[in-house]
Amino acid sequence: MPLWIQILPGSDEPIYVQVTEQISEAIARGQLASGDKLPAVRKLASELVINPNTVARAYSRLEQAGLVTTKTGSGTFVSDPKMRRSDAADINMLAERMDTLITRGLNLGMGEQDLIRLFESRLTKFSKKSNKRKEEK
Amino acid sequence: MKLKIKLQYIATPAKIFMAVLVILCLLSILQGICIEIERTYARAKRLTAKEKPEAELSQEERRQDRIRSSSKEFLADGTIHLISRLERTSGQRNQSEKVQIYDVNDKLLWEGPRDKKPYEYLFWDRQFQVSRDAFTQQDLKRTQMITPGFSRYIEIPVSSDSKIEQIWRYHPAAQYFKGYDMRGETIGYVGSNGFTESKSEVKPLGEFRQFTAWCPVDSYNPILLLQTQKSIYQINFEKQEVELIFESTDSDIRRVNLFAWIDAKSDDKEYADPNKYRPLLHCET
Amino acid sequence: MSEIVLETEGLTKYYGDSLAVDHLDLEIPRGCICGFVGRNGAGKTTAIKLMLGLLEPTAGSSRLLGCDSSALTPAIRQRIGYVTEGHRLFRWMSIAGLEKFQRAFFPKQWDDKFFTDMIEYFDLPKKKKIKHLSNGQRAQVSLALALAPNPELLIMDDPTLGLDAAIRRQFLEGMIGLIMREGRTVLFSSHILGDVERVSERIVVIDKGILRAYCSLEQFQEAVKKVIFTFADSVPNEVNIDGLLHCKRIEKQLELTLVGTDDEQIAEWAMSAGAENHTIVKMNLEDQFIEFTAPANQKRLFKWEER
Amino acid sequence: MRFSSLLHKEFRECLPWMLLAAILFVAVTSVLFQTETYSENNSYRFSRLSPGTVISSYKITFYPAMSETGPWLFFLSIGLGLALGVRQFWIPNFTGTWPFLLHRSVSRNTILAAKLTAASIAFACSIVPIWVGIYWYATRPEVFAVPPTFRFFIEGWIFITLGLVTYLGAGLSGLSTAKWYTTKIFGLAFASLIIITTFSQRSLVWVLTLIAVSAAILLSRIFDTFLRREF
Repeated sequence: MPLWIQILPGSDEPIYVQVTEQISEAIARGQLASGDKLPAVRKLASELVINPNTVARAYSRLEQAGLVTTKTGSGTFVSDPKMRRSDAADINMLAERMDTLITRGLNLGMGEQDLIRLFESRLTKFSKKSNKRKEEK
Repeated sequence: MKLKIKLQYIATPAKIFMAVLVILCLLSILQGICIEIERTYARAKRLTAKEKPEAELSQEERRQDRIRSSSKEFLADGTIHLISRLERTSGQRNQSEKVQIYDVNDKLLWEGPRDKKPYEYLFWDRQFQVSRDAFTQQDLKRTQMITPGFSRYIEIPVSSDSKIEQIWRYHPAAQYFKGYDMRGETIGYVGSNGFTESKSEVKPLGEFRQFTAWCPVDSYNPILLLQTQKSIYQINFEKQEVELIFESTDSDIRRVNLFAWIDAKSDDKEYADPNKYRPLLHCET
Repeated sequence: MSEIVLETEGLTKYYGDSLAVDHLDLEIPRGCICGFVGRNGAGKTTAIKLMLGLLEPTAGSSRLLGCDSSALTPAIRQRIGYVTEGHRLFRWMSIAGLEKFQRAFFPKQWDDKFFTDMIEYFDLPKKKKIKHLSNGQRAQVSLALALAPNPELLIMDDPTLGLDAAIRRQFLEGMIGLIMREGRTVLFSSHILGDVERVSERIVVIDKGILRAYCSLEQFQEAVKKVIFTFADSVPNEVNIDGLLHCKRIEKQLELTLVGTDDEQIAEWAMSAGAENHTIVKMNLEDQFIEFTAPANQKRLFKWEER
Repeated sequence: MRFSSLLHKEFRECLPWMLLAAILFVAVTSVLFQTETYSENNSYRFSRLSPGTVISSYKITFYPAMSETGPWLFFLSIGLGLALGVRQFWIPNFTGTWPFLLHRSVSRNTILAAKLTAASIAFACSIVPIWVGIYWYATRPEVFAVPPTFRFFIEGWIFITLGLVTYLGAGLSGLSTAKWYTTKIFGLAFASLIIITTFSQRSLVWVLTLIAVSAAILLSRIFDTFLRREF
């Protein structure tokens, strides 16, 4: 089972955010390649024991972010990365998020090099998995 | 929902009725308790009051008291005598107790035991009291009351020397007697037309007023004197005889007094012989 | 906006002098799971009993599937499932007996296979008597009985109270399973906010008989938030901001719990109050609920109409 | 279908009490039959009159044969009535099964009617046939010297109907949500009032009318309370 989503009720994040983030992470990690079909809303809902509307909301968020596309009648698919639009605002937000991480790292007493190394090692994790899946295919 | 609305027209009065009835009942119980407490209290008070020594009476007061408590009797010519008891004994009037007889001018005429008095007084009707042993309409009603052990029946057993052989049961609604032997078989009916074998022939005795039953001295079997609205029957179950001994043609019988020989036999053995003695019947219409 | 299946209008219930439900106004559309939350004694059970016509409202009215609650016809009742508080079933009946009893009242809709499968899935022997079942098993039977007739509207009164996580999950699965069918609606009251968060789309918050919030879960989660303001010198004595629930002063910091106040308003207020900076802290549903229904925060109603 | 399902449920709840009453009644009456019919010629009940006496009324008035069953019939019937009333209208308050029962696809009338029918059946299947049997046995020839009359039979029926009145009274008390010292006792108090009134009455017609009227009053109250009652 390629998709493994864990729901944590009682966390600060609403459930649809949890679903959205976990799916986007899976896409980023390459667990879901472009063209892969996401589980149907109802199926995922009953698997996760959450409201189908929550799943639908998460899917629409993903669609808004351009990560998935819905083809009427056949389902929701992971979209081609090239097709994903990346507007300035999104990139700006990403930068802001990075800022907080860098702040933390610096507070922990890490140097610039340490941070870059850490970033690279994390990044390889994503690309390796992505490559692996591609090879398998 | 319609039922709910319709129902309230019955249920609301029913509720009020129930509430009123229950509250009244509770009140009456409460009242009964209060009265009983009051009575007990009053009795206790009376008892303590009685303990007080009786006040000494003056001569005149004692005389007045005697006149007041004496019985007033009439001679045949209308003269009134006042008879007062010498000793104040409680209870029934004793024939041998000492009495004083005065005239209206308070002059002592005679003194001695009551049964030896030299005067013959007029008898009064009130002495013909209804026999205590008579079975009246009231008694009959009482037997028909519903109790946890059911209502009762009037059943007159007829027995030989050793054991009961027949039972005659009075049926108040049908106004006749029905006889059974000891195996539960019907042996006949008793109505105004005497003993009959079948139910269709029996005629009702009439509306029950009272009866008196007695066993002659040599028999276990009762003779029944039954008074209805207009007639008096004498029924002998052993001999299976019904005798109409009196019938009032126009007015209802108001009162019947029987002087059964039980009253006499204590005094005189001679009366106890049923051949010589017949009960005295006093009948008022 | 879809059809309204459950509607209450100024629903009020007094028990003698004490107010149990105060002017409850609800409109639950078809096809959603609605979580009904409130603290103990908030009036959830009373409200549910009023909706089902088991209690007579002091004022106001409620309608289920378009039929007045106080006059629910047998035909309407047949379309409504009800799981009673504490799963009180006839103790002397066996599961099979109870099945037979319940089935008689839903002659057309009763899903025999569903019930049998469910009882088998729960591993309950059908011949066992209710009085010999544990709390959880009784709840499972109760759930199966309520779901097997495939009700259009399922009302459950605190169905997961005192049950373990596994059985609670079964209840949630049951609800999800039901809601997947076309046009089914669920209203369930619960103390466990995790469950509510998981399955419900809408949330009704009731406190001391008063409706405090009725909106989608997401809106509620977004609306209740905590903001920490830091001041240079001293914290202002008076806090005057819309939707204030709770206010806490810690030295130079001011911690406000707000509801329905948007970020711009917060920023404006921070400016006007002279705060150095402010951080918006996310809260989980449980904290939000606790803050929201804290005794000090008796505010009338926060309701967000669906736009 | 729905009614019979309700009826089945109610009847099953009444069954233990019904059986208990029936078994007790059978046991008691069989013992009584043994002792009552033991005497050789059935004359034990009649005191032989002695010669030379005037017969006073107490010497010739008798309770009918099998009169010892009377108190048993009465108390069993009252007991059964109480038990059924409590079972049907009080116990659900404690076990909390009212909401489950009431959320049926039938009207409340039907639910109540099922309860009342079940109780009537419980009476009709336990005490009534035994009573009919006793009467049938007692009126058979050669069992008792003087077989009981039809009145005796009707009086037994009065005791049975008093049991039903008690059932209704207990039911009404059980349904009432009032406090004990207010109107809650009225159902039971009214029933006991009727029982007290019945005894020491003479006319069977009057007593039966009284019972019928009081039963109708209680019935209307029960229906009214049940339809309005909040559960």
